[in-house]
Amino acid sequence: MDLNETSEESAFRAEARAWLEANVPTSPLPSFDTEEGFALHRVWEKKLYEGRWSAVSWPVEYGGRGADYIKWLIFEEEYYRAGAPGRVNQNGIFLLGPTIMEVGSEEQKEKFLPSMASSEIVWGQAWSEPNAGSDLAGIRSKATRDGDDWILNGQKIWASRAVWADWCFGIFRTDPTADRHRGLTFILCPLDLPGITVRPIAQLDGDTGFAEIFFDDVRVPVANTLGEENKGWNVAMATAGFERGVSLRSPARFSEAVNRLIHLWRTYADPTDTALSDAVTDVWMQAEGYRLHTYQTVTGMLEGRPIGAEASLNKIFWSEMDVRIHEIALQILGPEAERMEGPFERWVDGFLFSLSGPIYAGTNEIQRNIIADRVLQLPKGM
Amino acid sequence: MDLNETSEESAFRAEARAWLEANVPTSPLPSFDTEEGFALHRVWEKKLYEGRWSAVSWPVEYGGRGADYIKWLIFEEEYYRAGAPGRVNQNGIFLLGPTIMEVGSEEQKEKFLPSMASSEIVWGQAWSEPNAGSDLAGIRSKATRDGDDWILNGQKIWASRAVWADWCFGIFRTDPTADRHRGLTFILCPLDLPGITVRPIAQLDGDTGFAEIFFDDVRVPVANTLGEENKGWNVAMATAGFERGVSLRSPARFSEAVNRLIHLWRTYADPTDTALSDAVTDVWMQAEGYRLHTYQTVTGMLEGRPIGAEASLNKIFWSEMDVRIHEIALQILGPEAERMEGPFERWVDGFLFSLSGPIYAGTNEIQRNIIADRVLQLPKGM
Amino acid sequence: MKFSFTEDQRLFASGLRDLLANECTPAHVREAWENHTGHLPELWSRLAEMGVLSMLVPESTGGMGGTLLDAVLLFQELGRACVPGPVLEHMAVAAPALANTSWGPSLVDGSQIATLWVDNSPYVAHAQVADLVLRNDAVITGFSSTDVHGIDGGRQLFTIAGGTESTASAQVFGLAASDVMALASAAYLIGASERMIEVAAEYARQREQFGKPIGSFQAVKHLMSDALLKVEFAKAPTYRAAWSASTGASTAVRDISMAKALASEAAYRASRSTMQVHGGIGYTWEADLQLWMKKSWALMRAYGDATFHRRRVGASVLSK
Amino acid sequence: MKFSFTEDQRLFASGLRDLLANECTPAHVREAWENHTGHLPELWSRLAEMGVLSMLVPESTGGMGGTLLDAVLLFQELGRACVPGPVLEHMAVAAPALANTSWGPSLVDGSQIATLWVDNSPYVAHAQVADLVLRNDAVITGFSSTDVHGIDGGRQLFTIAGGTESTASAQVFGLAASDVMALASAAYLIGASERMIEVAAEYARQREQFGKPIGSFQAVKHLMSDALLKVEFAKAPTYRAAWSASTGASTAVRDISMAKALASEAAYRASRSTMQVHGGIGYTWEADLQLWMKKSWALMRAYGDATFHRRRVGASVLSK
Repeated sequence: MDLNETSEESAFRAEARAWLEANVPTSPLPSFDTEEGFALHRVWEKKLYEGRWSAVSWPVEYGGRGADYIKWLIFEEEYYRAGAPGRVNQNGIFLLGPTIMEVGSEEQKEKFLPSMASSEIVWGQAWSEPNAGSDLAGIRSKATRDGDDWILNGQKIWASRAVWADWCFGIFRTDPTADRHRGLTFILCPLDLPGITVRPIAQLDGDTGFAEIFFDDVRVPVANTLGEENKGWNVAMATAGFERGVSLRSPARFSEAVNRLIHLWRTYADPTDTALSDAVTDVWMQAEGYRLHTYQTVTGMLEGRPIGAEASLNKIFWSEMDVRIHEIALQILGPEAERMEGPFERWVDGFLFSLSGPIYAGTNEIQRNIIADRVLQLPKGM
Repeated sequence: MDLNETSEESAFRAEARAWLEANVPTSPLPSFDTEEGFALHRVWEKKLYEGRWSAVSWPVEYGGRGADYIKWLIFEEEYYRAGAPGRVNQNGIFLLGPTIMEVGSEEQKEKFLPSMASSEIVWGQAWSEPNAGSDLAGIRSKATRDGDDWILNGQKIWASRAVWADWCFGIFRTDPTADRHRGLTFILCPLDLPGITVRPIAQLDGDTGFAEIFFDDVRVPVANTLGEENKGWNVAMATAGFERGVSLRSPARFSEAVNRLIHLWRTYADPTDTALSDAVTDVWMQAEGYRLHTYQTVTGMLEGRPIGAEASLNKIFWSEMDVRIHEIALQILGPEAERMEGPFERWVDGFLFSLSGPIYAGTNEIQRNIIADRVLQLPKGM
Repeated sequence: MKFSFTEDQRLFASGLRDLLANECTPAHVREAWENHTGHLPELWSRLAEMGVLSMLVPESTGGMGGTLLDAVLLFQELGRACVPGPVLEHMAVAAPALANTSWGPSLVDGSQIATLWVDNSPYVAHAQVADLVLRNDAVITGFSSTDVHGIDGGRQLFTIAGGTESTASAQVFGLAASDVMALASAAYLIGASERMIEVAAEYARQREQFGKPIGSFQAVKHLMSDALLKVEFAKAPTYRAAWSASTGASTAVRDISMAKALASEAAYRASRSTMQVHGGIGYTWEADLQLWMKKSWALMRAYGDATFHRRRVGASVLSK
Repeated sequence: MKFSFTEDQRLFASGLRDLLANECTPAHVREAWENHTGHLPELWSRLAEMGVLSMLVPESTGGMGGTLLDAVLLFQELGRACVPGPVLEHMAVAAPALANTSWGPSLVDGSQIATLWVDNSPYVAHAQVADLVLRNDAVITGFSSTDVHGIDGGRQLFTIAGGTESTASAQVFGLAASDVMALASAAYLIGASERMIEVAAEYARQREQFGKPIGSFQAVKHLMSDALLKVEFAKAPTYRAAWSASTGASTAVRDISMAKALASEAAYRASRSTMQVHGGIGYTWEADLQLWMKKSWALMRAYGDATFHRRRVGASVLSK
């Protein structure tokens, strides 16, 4: 164990910090769930790409730096420290990209990865369906083979970024006779094809970060299949594992939020109120614990130990921590916590956003089942 | 609504207070889960009986005062206020007694109630079995008819007070062909009969408040059946409803514990530590809320509204409150919380005892299911 | 000692529930949100006609002459229906406090609308639709208001400026306006919580995953049972607070604080649990659940949050 | 940056686990409880032979020359097995602190037993079996001890009186004895928590109710998953604290406090959840679970409870 940075790591951190200080927009961009904000975030992603910072852990040939996970964590720390914009192409760069590298063909890598790294193509996610939320195996949208094409029909929901994105990825039922997890195929699909209708879903805060996507005889080449036909579940689960494991919420996000909370506490709270200072200390410890746990996981990955159900532990931990951080902030804010707009709007908006954490990417209830079944080896009971 | 006492209620309170002040032992009795303590508690019960305070809510003819539930609550408040001994015959007076009054024959009432009120007969409970804990329907102990007798065979566990008690009551399978809740019969049985072996179970604190009871061809008259043959489940559930509803844990118990906690806090805690004072205030509000909720329930019962799943709400509420009260006390006690004996032993012992609350009389998990199914009308899902 | 409501009290509440079931559906509440007034004039008239707005105004000045104990079940019904606009402020404080002034008659018949500015907040809820704002010591009229975008569309939030002030008192039944509002909000939050739980239970009965209604899963059952538990154990304290306030009990302020602390926490828990039961749908603008959730998040902080009220209870019961 | 243990560190820990699996079964622990010494002389000799007792003693004075980072997995293994007696006090503080004194050799080979009196507690754990008691500033020998009936039979509790004092320092690696013990206890509590969860999981796989193993019910699954979660997220902070302590990092005391706060709360949660999973059996003297539960309830308070340590972390991270 050596928790000091190597000189190489320190140099990497310094380089990232310098670049970010020089390039991060001085005032926050509008939400990427608006048309204007989406476009500005794409511009920012392009700038990141030009600096080779958009996908630091990717191989150099696809636009990355071949940084290991430790460096990825360092980059994330610097990124949040700099207050840089949200990552509009997160679905692509952190979720789909690694999956393509794992199971994609050489052609697919060539075609999709560089345009993803540069955010020329921004990706939306299309997994859930109205009757397949927590139970993804209940997928009904189907892809029917017609020569060299798939004909897609059905409906997806909770498709993040899909309102303004260029392409989406999702799983479709290709073998209607196979049950549940079998007979699904992972397919990539442009969002501007005939037969596609995207209906934005307004969230709690009124923004449209999600959409429904309706597929009505949408034709895409079979070459857009990722991984094996009828093995889409395994491909999706590989992605979901990575999503829930490390990259979905990097520790830096919460460390940064807790730092802002401590600043809020110092500015507005009664320092002698131990109930409140204990609460702030608790979330500081949680964010720090999450950071340390992630470094431990990532070292394990580098040493060849696969991440397993840790993904589920992480998901529960960060999502509940995120809610708690914002609850405390709102308590400190008092009457200001009732305003959607104003000087503290980021906290109120962050609170609303945090509430989606325990629900999406597999509800925390599902994650607890997974931990019980896989880690604790309790008997299945659904 | 009138939360002031009537003059009759005030007079009743004054009478109880005066009697208790004159009669409550000046130093605490030894635990009633020891032979000596059991005997001394029986003496105390006899004294209560002589003062007509052992079963205030029972009809006068059986040794009570015909007090309504409000008066019962008032009596309990005075009882705990006076620091009077634990009720060694609680299983009889609060659980079995009301059941006998509801479903027993006249002969049974004559035979069992006065001797119960006077604690000439102290009752143990014999419901659970090794394979029927939360799932009472899994009862395997059986009663086989032989002329005018039942022959009892099998094993009971978690029989409270059974180590020193005179009689016990329990349910036995009388129709082996009937499934689960059917074919059970409620039977009363002396504990000194041939074929009965009582094996004390040492609890966490080393005391033996529970026992296993082994029945080996034990012969009891069929006249000892309470309620209808093969309807023992309904009889037991009536008892369980009352137990969980109001009488198992009267509000006064917790109000008194919280008062002691506040005293502890005033004596030993840092009054500026809001985390701690908030915690103490919280349990004060809980005890007060439980008291008010009980007055509301009891008024409802007096006005003819039956108690239903409120029993389950109460059970969860008081058991979690009890744990919390003791957690806070132990936190205040610091190093003293590690001593089983000493000036603060009541708190440490009370902590251990509180941990049984969420488990016994139906685990809180089972109670949550009951609330979900009966109050919230959610679909069954076991 | 008797802890129950009279037949009359229950009947009035159930009459109000019937009215609101028709006149204040979620669609109506959304209408109030979407027209950016946070107010339903039609419903306001019905509430005036029924005597809800004047429940606490003495009969001698044209009101119903009710006590806070008579009103507490009404506050709860208003919460069940998520009634938008300054109804609590108007009925619980402004109308009775100003009954003997020249504003009295128009507040009793609802032809003028009052709101309050008695909290420590820099903001005034409902100012835009209000003809007058009652402060602890004054009535303000003719002010201008600026929308500061409150989270609850049924409780729009403003800063106000200008206007004319006239001396007045916001005391009701010898209680400070903020205490009366804490009691009214507590009861309203209980009604809102009950409704969130009902809505989520209904959803859990219908929604299937893994081939079963999600309400059949223990995780969902227990989430909802725990939410219900907190609401059920906030009720009796709230009714007791109403009784204490009605009878001038010396513990009235403590009892109100206990009610507001418990109801605020129960409502927050209910909002979290019912949203979790809803899953993704609960996170959308379309789901009606948001109406009650956002109301809860606003009212749990208004007129003193749980911490403020818990500390007041603590100051009362721990000292000596 | 590298957050993992070396092969050697892991091998030593797994060797200790193997030893304890045979020499410190629950039956052994009960033996120590029931003979009222809270100590297992046989096991003590094995731990001395293996080098556990002298792990932190410099090689120059006959020890293994390990760091707290080398020892942290051993503390955890000791907790898994619920090892009774003053092993933490002896190995983590007394042996290294007194290595250069005349007591050194007998502490290294375990022929004399040391315990500590460095807490704010009026009580001294393990005093009866100890040849010497190390205070912050002195070694006490020849004292008499009075049993005050500690809750944990493997950590018997005494007051001591009389005896002879000689000046000594209880510092280890520049850290106060209570801080070293906080770290050791944190790791021990993590091991104990892991074991409680394993024992309860095993029980939940076997025990049937309603015709199914209780581990198949979501309520049980979630209770246990939440307990595991707290333990898992206390581990990395505890290992980090050991690293900070070993490298003399300026944050060492803060990091130790964070570890002790998190491990204490994780152990308490684990004790509550696993007892609930056990049902009535968990409330008995017969169930082995009580060995770890009572150890947890004792150690979670010893050497600073969660509140004490949280406040120390707070003082460090909130100030400025």
